[in-house]
Amino acid sequence: MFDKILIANRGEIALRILRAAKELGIATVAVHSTADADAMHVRLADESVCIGPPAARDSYLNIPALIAACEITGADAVHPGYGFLSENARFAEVLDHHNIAFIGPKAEHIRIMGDKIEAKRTAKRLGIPCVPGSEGGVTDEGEALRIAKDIGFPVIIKAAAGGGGRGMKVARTEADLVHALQTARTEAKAAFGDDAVYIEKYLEKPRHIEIQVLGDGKGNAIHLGERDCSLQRRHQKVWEEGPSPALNLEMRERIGGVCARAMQDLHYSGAGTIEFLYEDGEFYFIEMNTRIQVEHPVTEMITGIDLVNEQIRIAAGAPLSVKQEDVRFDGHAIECRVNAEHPSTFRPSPGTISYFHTPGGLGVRVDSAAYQGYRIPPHYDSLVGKLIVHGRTRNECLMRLRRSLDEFVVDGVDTTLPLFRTLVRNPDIQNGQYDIHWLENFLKTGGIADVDNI
Amino acid sequence: MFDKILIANRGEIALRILRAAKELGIATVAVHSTADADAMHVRLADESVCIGPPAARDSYLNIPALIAACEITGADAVHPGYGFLSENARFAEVLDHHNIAFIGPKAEHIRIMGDKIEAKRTAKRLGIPCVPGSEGGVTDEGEALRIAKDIGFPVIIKAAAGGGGRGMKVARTEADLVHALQTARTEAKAAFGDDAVYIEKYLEKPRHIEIQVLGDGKGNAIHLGERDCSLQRRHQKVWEEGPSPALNLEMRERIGGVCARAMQDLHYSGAGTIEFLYEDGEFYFIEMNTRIQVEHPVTEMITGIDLVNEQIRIAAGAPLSVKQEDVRFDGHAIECRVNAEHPSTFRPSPGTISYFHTPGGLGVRVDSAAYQGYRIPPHYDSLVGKLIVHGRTRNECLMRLRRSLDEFVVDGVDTTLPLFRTLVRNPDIQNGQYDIHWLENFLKTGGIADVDNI
Amino acid sequence: MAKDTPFDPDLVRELAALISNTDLTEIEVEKGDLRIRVARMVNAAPAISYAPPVQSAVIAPPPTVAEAASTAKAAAAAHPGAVLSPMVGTAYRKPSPEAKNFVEVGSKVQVGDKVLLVEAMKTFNEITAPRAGTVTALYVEDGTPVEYGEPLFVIE
Amino acid sequence: MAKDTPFDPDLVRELAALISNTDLTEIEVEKGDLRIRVARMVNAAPAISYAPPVQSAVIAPPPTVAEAASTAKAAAAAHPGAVLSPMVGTAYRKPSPEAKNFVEVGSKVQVGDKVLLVEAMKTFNEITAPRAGTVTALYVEDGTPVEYGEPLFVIE
Repeated sequence: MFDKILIANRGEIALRILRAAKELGIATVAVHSTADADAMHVRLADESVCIGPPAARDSYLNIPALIAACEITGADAVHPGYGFLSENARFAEVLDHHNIAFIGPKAEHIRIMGDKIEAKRTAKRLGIPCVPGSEGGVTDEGEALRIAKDIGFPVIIKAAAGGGGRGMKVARTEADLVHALQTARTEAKAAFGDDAVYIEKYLEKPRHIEIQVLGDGKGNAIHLGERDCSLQRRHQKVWEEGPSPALNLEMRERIGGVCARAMQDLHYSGAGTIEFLYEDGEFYFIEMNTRIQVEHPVTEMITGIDLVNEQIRIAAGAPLSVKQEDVRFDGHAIECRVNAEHPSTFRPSPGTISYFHTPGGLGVRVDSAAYQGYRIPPHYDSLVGKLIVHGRTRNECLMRLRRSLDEFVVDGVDTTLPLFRTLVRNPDIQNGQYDIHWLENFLKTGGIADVDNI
Repeated sequence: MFDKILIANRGEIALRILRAAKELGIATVAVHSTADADAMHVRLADESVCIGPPAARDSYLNIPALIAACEITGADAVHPGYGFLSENARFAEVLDHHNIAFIGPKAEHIRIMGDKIEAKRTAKRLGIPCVPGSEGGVTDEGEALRIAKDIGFPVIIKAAAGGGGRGMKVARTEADLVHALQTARTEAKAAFGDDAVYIEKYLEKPRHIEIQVLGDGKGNAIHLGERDCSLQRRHQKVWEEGPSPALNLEMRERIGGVCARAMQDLHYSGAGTIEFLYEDGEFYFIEMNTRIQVEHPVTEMITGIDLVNEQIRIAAGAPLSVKQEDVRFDGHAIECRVNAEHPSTFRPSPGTISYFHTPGGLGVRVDSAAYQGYRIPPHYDSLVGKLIVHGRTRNECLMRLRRSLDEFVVDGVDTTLPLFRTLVRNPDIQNGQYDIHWLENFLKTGGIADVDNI
Repeated sequence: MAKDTPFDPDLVRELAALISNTDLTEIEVEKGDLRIRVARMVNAAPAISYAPPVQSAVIAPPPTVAEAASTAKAAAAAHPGAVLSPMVGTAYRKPSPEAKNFVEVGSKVQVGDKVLLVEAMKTFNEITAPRAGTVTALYVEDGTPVEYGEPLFVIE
Repeated sequence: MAKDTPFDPDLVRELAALISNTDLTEIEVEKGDLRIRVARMVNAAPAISYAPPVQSAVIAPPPTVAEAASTAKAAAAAHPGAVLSPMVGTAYRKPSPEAKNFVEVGSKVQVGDKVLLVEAMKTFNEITAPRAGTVTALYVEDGTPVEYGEPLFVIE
């Protein structure tokens, strides 16, 4: 096992990693920018090193500074958290070059999954379902119709040369298709000088469902079920839960099995997440994240497996602590990302937390690096903390979440707590009936306009 | 289900009950003395009623005030918590007379278990193992020897008329017995004018192990395993854990089965705890508590069952939510009772909490009614909060407890946190090798003398 | 001021007045070989004060059972002539539904005169005048709930 | 205002207004032989001050990598002549183990003179004198770790 882990991150995930390391009896080094000298994980770490000024490129993204910090503290492993250098293959290679373990997958896998085209090609090869469509550009009407029938309507027609929405048309019927194809090709020709188009399955109301995987890098890999992260605003996840209200046991086992086998084939090492769009019982690969995710506690709460602990153990060469058949899904968990933002305008609200009181009791977990008197610096993301609640059923979980949200006090800055107090009382949310457009529509139609009364 | 529950208690258990009620969608009434107007559960309740001055006999023990509070608020049920009126059979009867539900067992069962002699007689009748001994007073040497052999050495000889230690002698061998018997009888004669003595099995290094039970009052009852509460100071539990490091699965099922069957026979209703001394593989009944206990979260953490939720549902006439065969024990949990007391002198330290920061993260639960700025009144017990930690194994639990204790900050008053920081690092505790005398001996031999450096 | 004084105290006083009347914490003036700097520490006073959770809308105190006239009552509790309820229960202003009220605002009372009844568990507890005087305020209606320590009436 | 007053109070007031309406904390004006400097502490205001967890023995800041002379260094960081490390790394006082130190306490230096090297990822970064003067303090030994922003030496 490692002797000393350097935590190459900040905020709640730095504290999360520190906790996992402490529970394994491993010494910790906190690195921080000058803006984060007062951070909770800095106070709790065995050692700390200031690595640069507030700007992330000069501190948390500064590879030479991080390597130097490892060298002067004697750290033998680095946990990159999420964001920053967590999916930077070169960082993993540089660490390897310095004989420091990178707590994450092989550089090769980071690189593959970081490249959109290569990632999709790899997913297909591994048997992970992707959005069906034409292999290349289509100009012939007959071929287009054959492909569309093959895929099933509706389909979307996109300029092969294009991007940015121009030349994109949705066709819901065969009749639609002919017209849409003509329009799309004309627009594509005008815009890009090339009238070849792609035809792809069009998803109208998909959910975002992702599968958590763990691999030991030696061909053993398991899945830990799914998280439903459909509630998003501007592609930022806001509320995540597991199991998904949309999946049943059989579907979970089917897609989970596909993902686990793919990771076995890949000899994937560490924690990863395979993200899908999901509609009408089918999954469509979006991307794979080769790191721990913000919403990982949802999976921890329903499986009892400590994912960061697993990451560390795997990076140190240990086998997976559980076999697929030992993974049990118990109850339901929801995570709310509490941001220092106005709950309806989402304007960031950095500043000093003048009062901080977290909820407690059965089934309630708070992952937060904030404390009373903590000044949220304006340089980084606005995550104040994550409230994760577990219940034996989804309904128990929702009721517990409601009472926990009412106990949570963060004064001095605006937070998104009122948004969650609204969401937990919303019938669509209570019924689990939402897709990736739901939250944007809800906000657009004034769902939380009267926020000052919440 | 009830519409409105009045919480006839204060402190963390009042908040615990409030949380359970909220999660069931039931309105809450907080009652409080003038000293508790600022209590957290008072702030969070739907309604609050001041019922009297600080002295408990005039407020929390004042039955007419509580009944009046129910009547003016329209509460249809009362949860008594622990302590105060929780084991007062008359209170249960008065509530019944006023058509208000008492969330607890039948008055009859409270009364039986509140009477030491009647409780032991009932336990025996129900097949619960008691400390073996002579049925009545013994004066004859031959009979004494026969009984002692039957029980097995060592035995203790107690004056039948006595109490307070006088006339008590321990005999470890047959030879001992004759001498001990003579001395005990002489002392008993001198002290009480009666030389009859009882002979009982003597337990040298027992553990305190208690079984949690739940009954629906209609003949269905289950057990939820044990808690080991051997770490005590002046008969006050300090650290509780489950499962006990001393029991294996077979022993748990045996004693648990005995208790569950006894509660079935009794038609016991609600939550209860059957307390035992345990030594050399045998259990010896001490008493039964007919209420929720301070340490109930230990059981909640390893079974996932919300005991206060069950209490409320049972009192409303619902069946038990789980069958015995569905009860699973998962991992290990430890509870530390954080008191506002000096960690080595145990001098109470009421006052204002000037800084309060609770630990978070995976497997960490805090049940506390304290908050920053809260003034701990001098009138009641000194419990600031309970830290309950869960891990997949006892070792993971201990490591997590260690890191949580290091994150827990309570400034402004003395607390017993440093005691727990010492205990969690002690080899005997780590090995689970302790009995009911361990903590007193540890403290007597200066185990936490150097507390200011912790 | 004597010629040989190295500085002009009036000048410093003027600067002090300036610094007080603005929100500056420091003024430095230099002219020729003269240099004066005045400063003020404004955050010297507060030790540590704590914001209780009551600040937050979420954990505001709940309504008490007798919410209606609560602010008036809160003030009344501090009134030297206020009589507070010795128990929680239901207040009555008359011995039976048909009877007339014991007192009205403006009634003169002697020590020991009945003013109210407070009922708890079917026991009617007499609330009597602790001193002679005039009832100048009555805070409870017939049949309304009262908490322990709640002001019932004022005798002046 | 009298002719012989060394400064114009209206000017100070104007500067005070300026400083209030901007988010500046300091304004300094120099014209001819007149120099006026006004300053304002913006965090002076808050009535509520918070006790950071650092109060507690448990969550005290951890030792930094260069713990040894930490208190002396903390003071040094505020020294106007202090030169702070522009990066985290290992400090060296000489170009090679056999060479002699670039400077010693007492050495006179010119702008641009090498004083130290800080190594990170096998790259040796020269730390040069930003001004001419005398090296009056050196806070690092050869081969010791330094953090970003840590004082390295003082030139006076």
